Amino acid sequence: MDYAVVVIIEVLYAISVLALISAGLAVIFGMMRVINLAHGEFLVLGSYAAIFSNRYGVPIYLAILVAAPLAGAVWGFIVERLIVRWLYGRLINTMLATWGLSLAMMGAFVMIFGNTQTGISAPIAGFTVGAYQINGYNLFIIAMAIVVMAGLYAVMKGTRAGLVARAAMQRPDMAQAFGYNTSQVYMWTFVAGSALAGLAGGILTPIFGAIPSGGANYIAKAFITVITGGASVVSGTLASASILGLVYQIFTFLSTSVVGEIALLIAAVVLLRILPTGITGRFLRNRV
Amino acid sequence: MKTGREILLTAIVGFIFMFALPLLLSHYTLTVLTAFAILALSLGFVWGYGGILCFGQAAFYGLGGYAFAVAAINTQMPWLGFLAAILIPAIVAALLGAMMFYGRLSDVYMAVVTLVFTLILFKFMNTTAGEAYRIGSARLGGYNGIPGFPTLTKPWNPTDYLYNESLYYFAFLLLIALYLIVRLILKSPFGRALVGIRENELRAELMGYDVRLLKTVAFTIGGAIAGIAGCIFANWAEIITPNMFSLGQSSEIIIWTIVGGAGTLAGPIIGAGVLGYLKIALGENSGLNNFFIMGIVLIAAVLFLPRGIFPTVQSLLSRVSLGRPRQRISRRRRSRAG
Amino acid sequence: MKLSRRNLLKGSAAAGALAALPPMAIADDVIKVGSIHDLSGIFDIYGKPMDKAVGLVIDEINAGGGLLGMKLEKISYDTQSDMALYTQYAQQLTRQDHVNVVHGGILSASREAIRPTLRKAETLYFYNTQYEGGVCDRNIFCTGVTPAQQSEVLLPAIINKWGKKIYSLAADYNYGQITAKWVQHYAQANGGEIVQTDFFPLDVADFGATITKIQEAKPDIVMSILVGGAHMSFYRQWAAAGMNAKIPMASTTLCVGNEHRVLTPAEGNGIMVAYSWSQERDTTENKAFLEKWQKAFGSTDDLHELAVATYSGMNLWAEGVRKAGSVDRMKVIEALETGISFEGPAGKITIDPPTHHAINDVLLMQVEDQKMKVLEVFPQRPPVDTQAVCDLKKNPDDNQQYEIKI
Amino acid sequence: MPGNAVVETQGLSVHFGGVAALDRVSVAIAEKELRCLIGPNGAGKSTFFKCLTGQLKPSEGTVQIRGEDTTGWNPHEIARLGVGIKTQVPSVMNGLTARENIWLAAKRRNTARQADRIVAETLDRLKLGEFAGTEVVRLAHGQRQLVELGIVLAGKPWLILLDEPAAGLTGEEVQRMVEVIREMNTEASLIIVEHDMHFIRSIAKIVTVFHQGRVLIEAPVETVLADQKVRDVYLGRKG
Repeated sequence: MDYAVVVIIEVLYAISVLALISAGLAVIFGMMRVINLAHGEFLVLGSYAAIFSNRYGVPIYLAILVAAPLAGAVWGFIVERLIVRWLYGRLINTMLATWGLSLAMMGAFVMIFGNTQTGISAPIAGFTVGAYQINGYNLFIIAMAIVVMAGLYAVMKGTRAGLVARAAMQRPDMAQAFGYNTSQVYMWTFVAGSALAGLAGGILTPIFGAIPSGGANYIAKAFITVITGGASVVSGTLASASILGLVYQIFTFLSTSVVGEIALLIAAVVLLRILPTGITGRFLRNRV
Repeated sequence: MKTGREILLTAIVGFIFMFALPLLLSHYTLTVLTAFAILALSLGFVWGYGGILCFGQAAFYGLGGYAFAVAAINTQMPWLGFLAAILIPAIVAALLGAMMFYGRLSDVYMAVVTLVFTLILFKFMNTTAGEAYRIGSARLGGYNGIPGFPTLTKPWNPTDYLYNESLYYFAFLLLIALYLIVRLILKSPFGRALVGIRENELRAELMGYDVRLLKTVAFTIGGAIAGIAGCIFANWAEIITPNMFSLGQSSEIIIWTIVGGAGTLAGPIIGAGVLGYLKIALGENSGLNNFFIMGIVLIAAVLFLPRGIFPTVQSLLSRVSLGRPRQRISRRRRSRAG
Repeated sequence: MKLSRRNLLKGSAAAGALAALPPMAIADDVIKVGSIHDLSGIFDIYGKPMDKAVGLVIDEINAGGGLLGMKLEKISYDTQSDMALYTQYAQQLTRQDHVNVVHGGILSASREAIRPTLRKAETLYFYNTQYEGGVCDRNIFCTGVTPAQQSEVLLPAIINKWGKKIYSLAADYNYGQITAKWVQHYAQANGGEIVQTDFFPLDVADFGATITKIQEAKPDIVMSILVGGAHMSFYRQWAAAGMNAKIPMASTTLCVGNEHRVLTPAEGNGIMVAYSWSQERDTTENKAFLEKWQKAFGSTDDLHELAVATYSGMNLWAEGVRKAGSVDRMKVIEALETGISFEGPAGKITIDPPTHHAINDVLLMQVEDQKMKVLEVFPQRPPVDTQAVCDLKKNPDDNQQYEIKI
Repeated sequence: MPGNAVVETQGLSVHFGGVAALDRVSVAIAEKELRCLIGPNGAGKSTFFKCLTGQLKPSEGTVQIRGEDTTGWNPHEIARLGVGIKTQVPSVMNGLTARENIWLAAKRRNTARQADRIVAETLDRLKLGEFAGTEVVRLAHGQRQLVELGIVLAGKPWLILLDEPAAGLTGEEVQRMVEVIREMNTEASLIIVEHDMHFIRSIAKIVTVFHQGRVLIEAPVETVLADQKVRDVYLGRKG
């Protein structure tokens, strides 16, 4: 029984991690049809921001929840202005340019921080479920995933900014006619997605630490989750994160984490073969 | 007749390069650059002419290397390994291609599937350190890869290994041959139909071309060529590791191709040679990080030279020389793909 | 001729890479030492101090008038953590630079990539890294500590201290696989039991499920043979779950890349390890060495086991050259095969003639406040693992890496 | 009539989500007939067209072409029966020259030498000779329409499906198009989807009018144009 509880928590945790690392990418892809292949490095950037602001005296929760997304947002702004905005509407070219950005950022991390793993300790103590110890921070991650997803839903559905963004993405001409500057909308959407990436990086720091090459692991999973989910930001990400996270964690428990990861990848390919436009391309259409 | 002349001309230019390059660089360095060039040629064909952006060309490259090593160890006949290095990647490419093209996956989804496929191979190969992972008498070796397999020999003398100079000339002759084969393919009705598909898939279908089949065939050819590159690399390095399947390797192939110029055949080859050499040269003095430089190169190429170096230089030259503009199928799709 | 060719080469390299020209070598009145390490990429925390150690010994020897009256020159290449570049640069070192000896290689894969090349080119090779053992080749000397040397010391200590049931976590590659076997061997020899061994590829960073599985197995001890940056997450996640207070841990790999400095005291304290060197070992040689390093590079924070092994390896080679009175490869090998020793920061280190491996002091240590506190010194431990399979006196032409059957 | 039909549909329906874009349409077209499909936007005529070409798979019902059940076939399989298709937005291979475009179409069923001859004929027939070596992307809209027509002709089809061939053409170009279509009709059956009433008046014989996914009326062109229902749904909205 205790074991079942522990496994359920671990499954929820795996789903939450997938949802968190994918959220920023999903916003940018779902709204703008841009795939940011440097997304993984944006997360690592968030991690470094959290670690170093914490080292210089910022309280840990502020470092994770404020400094990290801020770093993501500022960097996202710079990247959008310098690179991405020249490439809108050219999906493949943006992918290539951001892939270059990913390599460059990774190289820059190495030059600045060196090739070591740095990290911060989890601010929450472990707790006991029956005979088992559980990482208390896992629950924080689950909670944050819920907050981020609910927040995204609320912003997209309930606020004017969300409405304008959705309108501008679907009918740029229309939004322009109503007096909204679509270039601005695109920019802020990209910044928002980048901030989410930074936030995810910050939140995950106590678990994974920060390492220059860490982005590759994030982007592969985020990319796969988002594409499998399809174009709907919240429901797509949630649906695919749930399926893939479940598959991953079940196989990890049954065998090893490698089998888990390979099972996740195979599940994604099978899903794409059945549903070539992602889960929300077929079901849950017209959802946010 | 015109084709005949072009073949002759290409071969002559190829031979000039083959004999001129060793004056600049060691045979040893040139061999690996030639392997890279063949690899770039494969993506140049698949992407530049077939319009298939494969993020996982490294998968076939790695499969070629592993197929060679495993077959060579088991049979002790390296030339059977060479054959395996062509066939196995081709078969795998055919299966993967059929799955994608008959499933009608669009651009992005294809990118995901090829990327995931490479990742699976990479992750799997990295877990094969245990003794249980062996094919015949060949241990897969996991992260450390497979060292010490028999390498190619001169066919007329099985104890005389192709090594250093002889390996270089063999590799370069292969490059010339493969370049010519791809040229001929592109001149054939199949090749023209392929370019037609790249330009407008629907139109090609409405003309009666079986787009799914043609793309699968093109993808298979690309896989076979990448496999040959992997085999040359294995013979050069005398060790193969799962790194051949890595994301870094995949990205390098794309960078070579885009910087050199997708939509040409010479462009990717030149891109691979120049950037491959840059990487080796950078190791001789560690100042800037290599990834950093490659990344900047890629961003700059996408932003400022979307057609690649080779086509840009080519059009500049033809403008300057007042010659008749070469009849070249320009690659416009890339800039508006999406 | 050779000179102009080399000039041209370097010139074009420089043009391509905007590099400065390296100092020109003038043939024959210098001894050239090749250094081939990962100075960038994911293994650079290991490679950079190793390369520095090569340079430090060269400076010391040159300051003392050189070797056999000749100056030493260092020719260094950065392999960028890319195995293919090892073969490339090994070729350059032998064919183009004509070095007299090569020190370097970190991962076993990198060593296996260059070992055949150097053997074919008849260039002496020193591999100064802790590794899984078993290499048997007269052209190579391995000065690093091997798993049997560590396990032989570590396992009895932890079994006596903490209990019999051990859960092993190992990096999923050659080193991890073989070390796991040695751990099992010495666990059984000392009355212990391995309840489970899990292998993790080097990029795995999520150990949540594993931590649950470990609790399920209820071991007395967790044995970590984890390697590299991603695996560092394990120690953090272990501590975050509060497990470090419940089940003690030992490791054959933690600290090699100074990981104990990256972990907080709370995360690292109490972990038992065994190596041939510690910053905290209190000997005059060690103190003098630390001072020299401090003076040369400004900080000893980056120093680690492998850099010290490289320092010892360079000195052993220099001893061999002095004894042989020549840099000729066979003469130096024969001189080293007399069982040369070097007294240095890691205590006494002696070449074991039949295996070309090192007889090392092994230190039993415990991580304490980001330091490696020495509990006990086990002097002059022979490389028993390699000794079991390799005898170059009997088979001087042997040339392979044995997988040691236990 | 079904006996000599080249195209016959039975109860053809297409649903998008809950909406029926095409609702149980049964139409038959005879050998050498020139049939026009008209109707306001969203009437279902383009959906119907795409079911014939294989671009859409019908939810229900069947399509037969010369007695062969082609329901659910892929476009290239339908094209291979000898069906020439021109889509609504000019679908040409932009990066290739006009000659290359037409050559690819001709080569599908012929040897290279025959293909070269067919290309020459087609270029001549459409008076495209002077643009033959130009990349299609550089041609004017009307010329691109002609290139696409050339692609269709080069396949020597016995059934031709045209989706809005006159869209965006100048008066003079429309006239040329009408001539070409009449000429084509001597060898092949034609199905034409069109908006342009003048164009329809000048070529049509029998017209099928679509409205809300169904066939409203099917009659000779004069009857249709005089029909009050048609005026209501079509002309009323069109204005």
